[in-house]
Parts: sequence; C-alpha cells; structure tokens
Amino acid sequence: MITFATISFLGLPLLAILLLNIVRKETGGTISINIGFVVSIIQMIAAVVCLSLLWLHGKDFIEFSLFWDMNATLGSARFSVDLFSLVVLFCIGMVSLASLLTAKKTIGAKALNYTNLLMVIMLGMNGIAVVTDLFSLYVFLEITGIASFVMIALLHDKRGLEGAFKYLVMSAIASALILGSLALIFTQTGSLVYGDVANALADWRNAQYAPLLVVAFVAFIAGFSIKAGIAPFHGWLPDAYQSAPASVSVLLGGIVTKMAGVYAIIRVLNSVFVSMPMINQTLLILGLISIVFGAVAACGQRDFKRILAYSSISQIGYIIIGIASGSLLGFVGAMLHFFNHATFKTTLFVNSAAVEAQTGTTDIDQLGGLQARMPVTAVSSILAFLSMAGIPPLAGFWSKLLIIIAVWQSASVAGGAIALAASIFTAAYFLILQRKVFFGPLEDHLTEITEAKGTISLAAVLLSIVTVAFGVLFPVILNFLHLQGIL
Amino acid sequence: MNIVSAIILTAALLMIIAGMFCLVRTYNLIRIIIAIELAMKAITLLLVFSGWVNGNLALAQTFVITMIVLEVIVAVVAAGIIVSLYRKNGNVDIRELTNLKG
Amino acid sequence: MQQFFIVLCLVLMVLAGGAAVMFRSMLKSSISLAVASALLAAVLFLMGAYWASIFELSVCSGLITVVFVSAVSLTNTDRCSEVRVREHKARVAVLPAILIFAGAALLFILFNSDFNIVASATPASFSAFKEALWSLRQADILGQIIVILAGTFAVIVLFKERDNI
Amino acid sequence: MSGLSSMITSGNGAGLIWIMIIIPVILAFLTLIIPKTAYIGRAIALLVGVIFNFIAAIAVFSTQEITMLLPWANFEMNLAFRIYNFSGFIVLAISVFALLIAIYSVAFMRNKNESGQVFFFYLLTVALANGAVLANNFVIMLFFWEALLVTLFGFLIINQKKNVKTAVKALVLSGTADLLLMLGIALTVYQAGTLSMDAIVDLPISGIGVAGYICLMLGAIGKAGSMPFHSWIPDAANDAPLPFMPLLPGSMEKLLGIYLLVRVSYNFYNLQPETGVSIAVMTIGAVTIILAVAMALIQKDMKRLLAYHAISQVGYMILGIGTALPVGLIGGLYHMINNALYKSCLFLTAGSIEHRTGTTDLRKIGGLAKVMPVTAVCFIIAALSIAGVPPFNGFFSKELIFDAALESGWIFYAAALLGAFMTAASFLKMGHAAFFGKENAPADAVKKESPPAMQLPMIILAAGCIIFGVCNFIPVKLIFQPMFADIVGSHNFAGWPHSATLVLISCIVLLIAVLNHIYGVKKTGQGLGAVDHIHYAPVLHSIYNGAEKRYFDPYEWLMIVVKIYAYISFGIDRAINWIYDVLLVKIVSFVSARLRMANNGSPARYMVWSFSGVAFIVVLFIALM
Repeated sequence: MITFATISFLGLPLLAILLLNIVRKETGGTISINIGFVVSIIQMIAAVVCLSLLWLHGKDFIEFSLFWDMNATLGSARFSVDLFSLVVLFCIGMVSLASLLTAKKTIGAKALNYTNLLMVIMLGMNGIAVVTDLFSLYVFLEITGIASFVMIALLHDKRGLEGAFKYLVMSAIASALILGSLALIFTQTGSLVYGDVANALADWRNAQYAPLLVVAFVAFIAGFSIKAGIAPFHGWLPDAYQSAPASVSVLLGGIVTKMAGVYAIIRVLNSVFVSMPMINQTLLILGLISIVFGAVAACGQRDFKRILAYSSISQIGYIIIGIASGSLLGFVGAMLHFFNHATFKTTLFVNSAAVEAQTGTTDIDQLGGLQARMPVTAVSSILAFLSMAGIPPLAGFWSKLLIIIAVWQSASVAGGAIALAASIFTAAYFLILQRKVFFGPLEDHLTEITEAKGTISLAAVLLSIVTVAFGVLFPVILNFLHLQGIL
Repeated sequence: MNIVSAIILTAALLMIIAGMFCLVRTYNLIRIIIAIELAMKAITLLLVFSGWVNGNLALAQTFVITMIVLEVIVAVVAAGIIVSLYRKNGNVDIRELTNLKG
Repeated sequence: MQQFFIVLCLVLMVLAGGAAVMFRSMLKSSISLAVASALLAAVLFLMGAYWASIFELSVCSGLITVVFVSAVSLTNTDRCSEVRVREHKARVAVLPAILIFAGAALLFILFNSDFNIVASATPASFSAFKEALWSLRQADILGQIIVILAGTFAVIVLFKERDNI
Repeated sequence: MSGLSSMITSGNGAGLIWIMIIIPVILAFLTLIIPKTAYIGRAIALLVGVIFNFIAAIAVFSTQEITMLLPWANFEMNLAFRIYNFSGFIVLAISVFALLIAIYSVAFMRNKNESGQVFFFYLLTVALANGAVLANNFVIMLFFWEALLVTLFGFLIINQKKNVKTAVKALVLSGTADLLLMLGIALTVYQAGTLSMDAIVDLPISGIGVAGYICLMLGAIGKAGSMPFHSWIPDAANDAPLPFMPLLPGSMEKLLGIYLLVRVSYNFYNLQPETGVSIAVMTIGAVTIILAVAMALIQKDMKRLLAYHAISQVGYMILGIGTALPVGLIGGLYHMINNALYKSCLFLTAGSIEHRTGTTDLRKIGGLAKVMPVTAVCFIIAALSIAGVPPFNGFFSKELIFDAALESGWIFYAAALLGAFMTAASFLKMGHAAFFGKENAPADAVKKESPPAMQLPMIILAAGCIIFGVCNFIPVKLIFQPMFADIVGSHNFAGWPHSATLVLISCIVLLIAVLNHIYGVKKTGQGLGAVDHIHYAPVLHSIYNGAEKRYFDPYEWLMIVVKIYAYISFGIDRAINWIYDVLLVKIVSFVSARLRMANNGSPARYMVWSFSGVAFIVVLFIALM
C-alpha cells in the first residue's frame, strides 16, 4: 500500500504521458484533460493516504526507490517523503486539478500539449518534493523550469514568448548560481545528499575550504531567490505570470514558483543548512524587503494578474521569514502558509481566468461592477483576499499569525512589526482590485457578461471551501499537530 | 596552496565573469544563450575540480553528465523560443522584449 | 607535465571564451564557444574525468554548436552586427561591480583555503563511474528521462506546431 | 434515584454532562426546522428537551462529585466540567423552572408566529446555562456565560423592530458586566496561576485580590440583574415575549448570578465580615433594594412592576451573601430559591391575565378574582410570600437576612425593612387593583380562566411557596446547610426564626403597610391609587418624575458619556483618517508609480537588479560575520 502510494507520485504522471500519446490526436483533447484529472486526484488521495500511514506507523519519513533498491552508501540519492513533502504533494495535486478545470474551458486545441507538459511539470515538482539530494533537487528544478517555459509559450503569442524568454534567462542565471554553489559545497563534503552535507557542514567554520563555502552560500541564496522571485530578484515573475495562458498562470502562481524556490529554500534550510544564523538573518531581511516591496508595488498595478504576481512576491516573503526565524513554530507557520498560499492564490488566478474568459481582458481599468454578473467569482475572490490579508476566521490569518509570532520570538521584534504592518498594504491592493473589478457600477460594455462556465466556477468554489474549512478547523489542526509532537 | 587549483578557480571565475558581462551587455538573444553556455562551462569545470580535489571524481562525472543533458535541453528550448520570437518580431533584438512592464 | 597541459588548455579556453563574447559575427561566436568547449573537454580528460570529457566533447561542442548554428541561420542574424549604443548606463556600471565582487571573492578564497588534492593523479575507473551512475544516482537518471521528454514536448510546441496567425 | 442515575450515566457522569448540553441544543435546532403549521411538533420538541433536561438534572443532583477533563487546546484550556452538590442543585433548580415555564409557554405561545424562535432560544438558554454552571474551567465558563448574552439578545429582538433599542441596552449593560467578569477572571487567574476553577481556593482579598474580587462580583451581580446593571429589565418586561420574563430575569439569571456570587465570595475568595469589601457588597444590595422597590411602588403595569421587584429582590440576596455571615449566606441562598418560585409564579399570573385580557395595564383591568379564581389564588399566595407574610417562604428567608443585616449594621437592617414595607405596599396595590374592586376589562377580553396547561405551573409554584415556607427544613437543613457545612458548621437555621423581636418588628412593618394601603384607598377611592400619596409627596414627586424620565438610569448616563466620547474621537478619527486616506495613499501611490517606471520590462535590467541583489547579500554576509 505504502509502496504503491509513494511510487505513484513519480510513476503515475510518467504512465499518463505514455497513455496520452497513445490516443489518437483528433480525440486527444478532452480525453487528455480527463486523464489529467485522474492523475491529479490520485495524487491528492495518495498524499492523504501516505500522511495517514505516516501517522499510523508513527514514522517521521518514508524512504523509497523507483527502479532498483539502493544500498545507503555515501552519495546515494534516494527518495523520501515526510510530513512537509506530503502537504506539498497534496498542494501540487490540488493546484493541478484547479489548472485542469480552468484549462477545460480555455485551452481549446492545445489540450494534448498542455496535458503532456502538465504531467512533466508535475513530475518535476513531485521530484523536488521527494528527493533527498541537492543535485537531484537541481535536476528536478530544471525540469520544472523547462516545462514552465514551454507552457508559458504554449499559445505561441508574442507576449507569451517574451515572458517565457525572460523567465528562461533569469532561470538559467539562477541555475548557474545554484550549480556553482553545489560544486563548491561538493568540494567540501564529497556528497550532496542532504544528510551527508548537513553532517559535513556541522562545523563549517573550521572546515578546510571554509571561504569557498561562504561564496557557495551567497550563490545559493541568490540562485534560489531568483527561482522564488524574492525582491530584488523578482523581475521575471510578474512578466511570466501576466503573459502565461490563463490555466498556466493558475499553475505558475499557485504552485510552480513556490516549489522551485520556496519549497527548496525551506527544505534546504530545514535539513541541510541547519542552524546557520548568517543564512537565516540574510533570508529574514530579504523576506522583509520582499513583503513590503511586493505589497507596495501591487498597489500601483493595473492588470489583474500582475497585481496577483506582486502579491505573490509579498506572500512569498512571509513564508521566507517564517522559515528564516529558525524556530519550529516558524517552520510550521511557513508550511501552513505554503498550503494556504497555494489555496488562495490559486483561487485568485482561477478568478482572473474566469474574468479573462468572460470579458477578454484582465486590465482592471476596463472592468467594473462584475459582482452582479459573476457572483461566484466575486465572492470567492473576496474570500481568498480576506484570507490573504489575514482576516481572523480564514486560513491565512492563522499561518500569518504563527509566522509573525515566530519572527517576533526570534528576537526580531522589528521584523515582526514590519510583517504585521505590511498587512495594511495587502488590504489596500485588495480593496483597489475589488473596487475596480467587482464593486461599483457595471460598465456599459459589460452588461452581457455571464458567470464563468462550469468547471472554472467549480474550481473557485472548491478552493474557497478549502480556505474557509481550513480556517475554521485550524485550531483542531494545530491541536492535532501539537498532540503528534510536531509543534 | 596548490597552484593548479588556483589557476583552475581563476579560469572558472574569468569564464563566469565573461558570461555575465556578455549577458548584461548584449542586445542579441542568441548571444545571451551563448553567454549562459559560457557560464555553464565554468560550472562544469568547477564540478570536476571539486571531485578532483576531494577524490570523488566518479560522482562528480555523473553530475557533469546529467548537467550536460539538461544544458542541451535548455539550449534547445531557448533556441526554439528565439526562432519563434524571430517569426513574430522579425528580429532577435532584446529591446523589442519590453511589451510586459510595469 | 600533465599540470602544464592543464594550465595551457585553461588559458586557451578562457581566451576562446573571451573571443565568443567579443566576436561580432554570431557564427564566429558560436564556433569560439565550441572551441572553448573542446578545450574544456581536454582539461577534463587531463584531470582524469574521461566520461565527462567525452560527453563534453560530443554533446556540448558538437550538438549545442549545431543548435546555435541552425538558430543563427534560421533567424538570419549573422549579418546584423551588435549595436553598440550605450543607452543604459546602469548596464555598463555593472561591469566594474561584477569585477570587484568577483575579484574580492577570488582573493578571499585563494588566500584563505588550503587545497589538499586527494586523488589528483588517479583517474576514476570505469567501474567506479558505473557504480556511481547506476547505483547511487537513480534520481538523476529518472530526471534525465523526464527532461528528454520535456525537450520533446518543447520541440513539438515550439517548432512543429504551425502558428495560426 | 441512584438506580436512575446509574442508568443514564452508566456508571460515569461524564456522559451526563454532554447530554445536558448537547440534547437541548439539537432539539433547539429542531424547533427552528419544524414549520410553523406543525406547532405541535415544536411544542413536543421543547417539552422533550426540558423533560430530558429535568431527568438528567435529577441524575446529576443525585450523583456524587464528578470531575471531567478533556484536553482541548494548549495553555491549559481544557474542556473541564465538575458536578458537585452546589452546581448540581443549581442545575436541578434551573431544570425545574425550565420545565414548568415550558409547559406554560406551550399553552401561551399557541398561534403565535414567533414560537419557533422563542423555543429555539429557550432550549439554547437552558443548554448554555447548564454548561455555565457545570464548567470547571474559567475559559469554558466564560464561553457559556458570554453565549447566554447572545440568547438574551436573541430573545429580545425576536419579533418586533421596536425591541431593538431594549435589546441593545440589555446587550450593552450585560456586556459591561461580562467584561468586568472577564477582567476579574484574568486578575484571579493571574493571582492563582491556574484556569481550573476547583483549584482556586480562598484567595485573600487584598492587593490585586480586591480588584479581582470586585470585578468578579460585579460580573456575577450584573448577571443577577442588580443595580447598576438593571435598567434593561423593566423595558424588557414590556417588549419581550412572555416566557422570557419568568425564565431569565425571573429565575435563571438569579440562579446563575447568585451561584457565581457565592462561589466567588466563599470559594475563590475568602470574604470576611466587617471588611470594606463586604460593606461595599452590602451597600450595593441595600441600594438595589430601596431604589428598585421605590420604582416598583409607582408602576401602573403589572409586568413592569414585577420587573422592578425582580431587581429589588436581588438586593436582599446580595445583602445577605455580602454580610459574609453563615446566617446571611443561608438566607441569601434560601431567598434565591424562594424568589425564583414566587417571582416566576407572579410573572405567570401576569401572563395568564395578559392571555385572557390582552393587557397587563392595571388601569384597564380590575376585579378579575371572580372570573380567574385560580390565577387570583396563586397570585395571592405568591404576593404574600414576596411581602414576607408568615408562614410563606419569603418570610423565613427575609428573617434570616434581617438577622444577618442587623448583625452587620443597623443601617442595612433599616434599608431592608424599608424595602419590605414598600414591597408589601406595592403588592397590596397591585392585588387590589387587578383582582378586587370594580370589575373592569378591555372590550375584547375573554372572561374566563386560563387553560389548565397554564394553571398547572402556577399551582405547582404556589404550592412550592407554601411547602418551602411551612417545611422550611427541606431547603435549609437538607440542601443548603450540608452544601456549606464547612462554613455553617452544625448550626441549624431551619424552623421558626429564633429572634421574636425581629419577627415582631416585621409584623409591625406589614401592619403599617396595610394601614397605609387603607389610607391611600380611602383618599383616592380606588386600589390603584393606594400609594399615590407617596408618589406625589412633595420631594419624592420630582425624584419619581426624574426617574420615570430615566434621569437616574446608568445606561442613559453611559450613553451621554459615549456621545461625548464619540464627539472627541470624531476629531481624532478625522486626523487619523487623513493620515490613512490622504498621506499614506499619496506615499504609496507615489512609490508604486516609481516602481512601475523602474520596471521597464527590459531583461537586462532584471539581471542588473539580480546582480545588485547578490551584492546586497554579500554586504549582508560581511556585516553579519
């Protein structure tokens, strides 16, 4: 059971790619999307199954391999899932499902290519979640990257190609930085498996090539900051989000850049660079810059998706400062905010897809008063934004609270205060967006608009339910984590 | 201090600097990819160097091989995007790529 | 003697890399890159990394050059030379910044590290390499399979599909 | 009885607590779902709920002490409940009144639109009150206590829009009391270092303890409806649906409030006689007695008059408990249960009159004793009880309180006597006006006795008044004295009052009241005007006028303060608003416009940013190393 569940994370999308390319091309469209549904739903189920098995057996992690069993010698890169990676795998399944639901109505003739690439990107992200080796992490980062460049350029339009190229260039610089850093770390450790590196770095100040390691850390932080889109490494992010097709920006905004950047940073900080105050402090400052910068920049934007992109930069900052606080509370806060961000940001991108599909534009100056015409979209976007701004009963409040407490406790009172104060800007751009798009009088040319069709609204509703339920049930979840000895 | 090590590190750094400088300075999309490739050469050198230093050359070589495969695919995708952009824009000038801003 | 060749190849490689940056013609630039790559392969060979060297030579200096040359010919950009207008002062100002930081990093490393080369003279045997690739790096092999798939789809999307505009 | 209890609890009382809280809640939602046309269904749901509650309460009362603890959240916030003899008795008393008033309400609410909501809040109130009494953790208690505020508000806004003002008033006043309670709990918990209620024993009332005790005490008496948290009750009497008055201000709030007051004064804190705090509590009690009963004296509406008495009687309990003497404690508790009996009975008789005549205005009714004999007899018994006529129950509890008051200071005794005089006078007036004299009723009145379902609860309550009076050893010796054996000792307070002098003085006061009544009736020629000579006496007249215009209503004072505060804060608010609306917006839009211009879409610029980011990280690293 457990073997089957773990292997399905990597095996199932591969199988799906085989299946997808067997079917005839004429009928490929709808079938391929349906196969995608099955894969993403099975992934969510498998994550839940693994999670419950993990708790049933009282284990911290499950190790597994795909092709052949490996003896655990120095440098052997096995796969492993633990609590955090399972939460993340669930998020991947959830966001992929939302993206597919959006794509069903918007992608048209490109369905087969879209699903193929979605499977590749899922493989990449699942790989990031399950690997236990820095080099394998880089490999899967690159896979995720390549698949997302192509997906952004999927429609072959001018803007999409431009966004894809910008992402590609920045991502290539990031890869060079990360790989250079890995080379330097490898000099010291002789292996890139998380545990080996952590052991070798335990006493890094006295290590033989210590100055190399300092350079490696700088390159490492810079590389992953580019991948995550932390300010000031964020340049490509709004362009990529804005130019991508609707269903692809759901995927990118909801999970891809978070996996490639944020998850990797959390994972590496949590299991490789353990207790290195220098790295934590640096990330804390970068995270705070990101929070303020993203929120302020979002206030001035005029495009629905661009506002969401800048708000992503801001929210990523929260996750980063959570993990940079270095405490267990901060880690749990970051993990939960990761989940919450995947939920509410996906909701918002689905909403933007709905608006784009129905009105043909995402320019907020040309929109207005859609609340009456698109009630589902309006309500779900309000819920998602309230969650993002940290309004109490909703999910975002709790994770933000945990993060701010953790930062506060890590002797960085100013950091906590800045993070708290930046919530005002979150509320500000939320109000700007809602007022321009959903509230106010209906624009004359929008009177014929109707609610988005079937699956898009379904995705928004499902994600809103998750947001609300998670918020309401949060004390239970926290208590459960407490009982399990995790918090 | 081993003199060869110093020279290898210096050479790698010079390659990276050349790549980054080219990256910032050029207006040609294809040259951007060449710049990235140059930087990747330096990284390859660094990887093998680290295996050379710590005696785990076999592992370092597997890294290099995987990395080369990834590099090729990135280059192909980049070339594909550039060719498509050329079909749209009629040139490969990076200054044309400013439709998305703000 | 081996070390002398390594140093020589490195110097040549850096020169070829500089040429790749400096040449105005894209074709010459691509070929310089291929030369640099070939010289790198020689360095790797001299350092004992035979299989990496073979891959470098065949794939990087071979296949990638083919990709570049075909991209250059498809886009007809060989003739349109670099425009050397310095519009953005920031872009030029970045060069000294890069140099300063890189130089500082290099000095920092060189004067603080102590490299004891463990096995410089013993090239990795094939069995060690095979062992490393097949027994230890399962994840990377899976990654290679997937990335090749990704490349295939990329080619389908970017080249095969005709635009409908 | 123990067989029954073991049957329900199956050997473990924990389930019982759940049943008492959850079953009424489920049935409450059921009453909301059942449609209006199926009134019988709603009635059955209500009755099943209260009967079940009654049986469970008997089981609770007859079990031994049970403590239940369910870890729920961090920081010691356990879901803890505790049944012991005192809380068990309060739960039983609540269930008895809930049952009787429910039977009455089923008959009364027939053919009324709001029955669903009334029953819903009725059952919810019962469940929450059970939870509040049984809770053994301050946080849990506070949860139920605050939730009772919601049902109170719900009851008051059920049908008519005009009730909103009263409901808000009730919410503000009770909310203030609850806020004080919360503060008191915080101070107490800070002092005791635990949230568990049974672990807090006999804290000294000194230093921070004074503040803690006073806040808790005010919270408790605020729930009981004492001054200065009283002024919503008379308004509610006019506006709320009938079952509300006997249920909440009539019995349940008194039980809850006095329960907490006793626990605060004798369990959590150690109230000592002759201390400043004790005198302060007694003063609140004495002031409440006199002022409320003086207002009751001049009322012309039955329900409003009774509402003022509901306030005034709380004063006696607070006075008795505040003396910190064993006799005062027993007297206060005994008065609490007596008051609940006769006050619910009186509200029910008023409801019975309203049911048949459509009004409770004393100017519109009269001589009803002939057409509604059962109601009249029940009223007379309850009125004699509240007036303190021997051998009814009110007499005995008042004598105990008089005893305690005299021992603490003659001024309190004098206040209590004055209160007794006015109570008797006002009930003579009300009884005379409503049931005797010239027959008078509105034209649409149905001139016959109320249905048996409404008579039964009144009869039971009136019988309770007699039984608890004649056989006063039942509540005093069998229930209250064992509960507080450690305070009371072996002393027996049951039976005839031991001081003949006090009894004589009480009788004289009653006699004066009768004489006063005869004088007043002679003077004005009707029962209703029996106290007009007091009402229109030279100085009192203007005071009464002011009181009727609510000049003495603390809520009105509060509203004036709020208005002034609002005016001041409006100015501050404008200034802050300017900072938010103008300054901040300008800064943000300026900065964000700059950022938009900075992002010109050029990839090279992105790279430059990234390289400067790397430089920034290097600088940070150097700074941090």
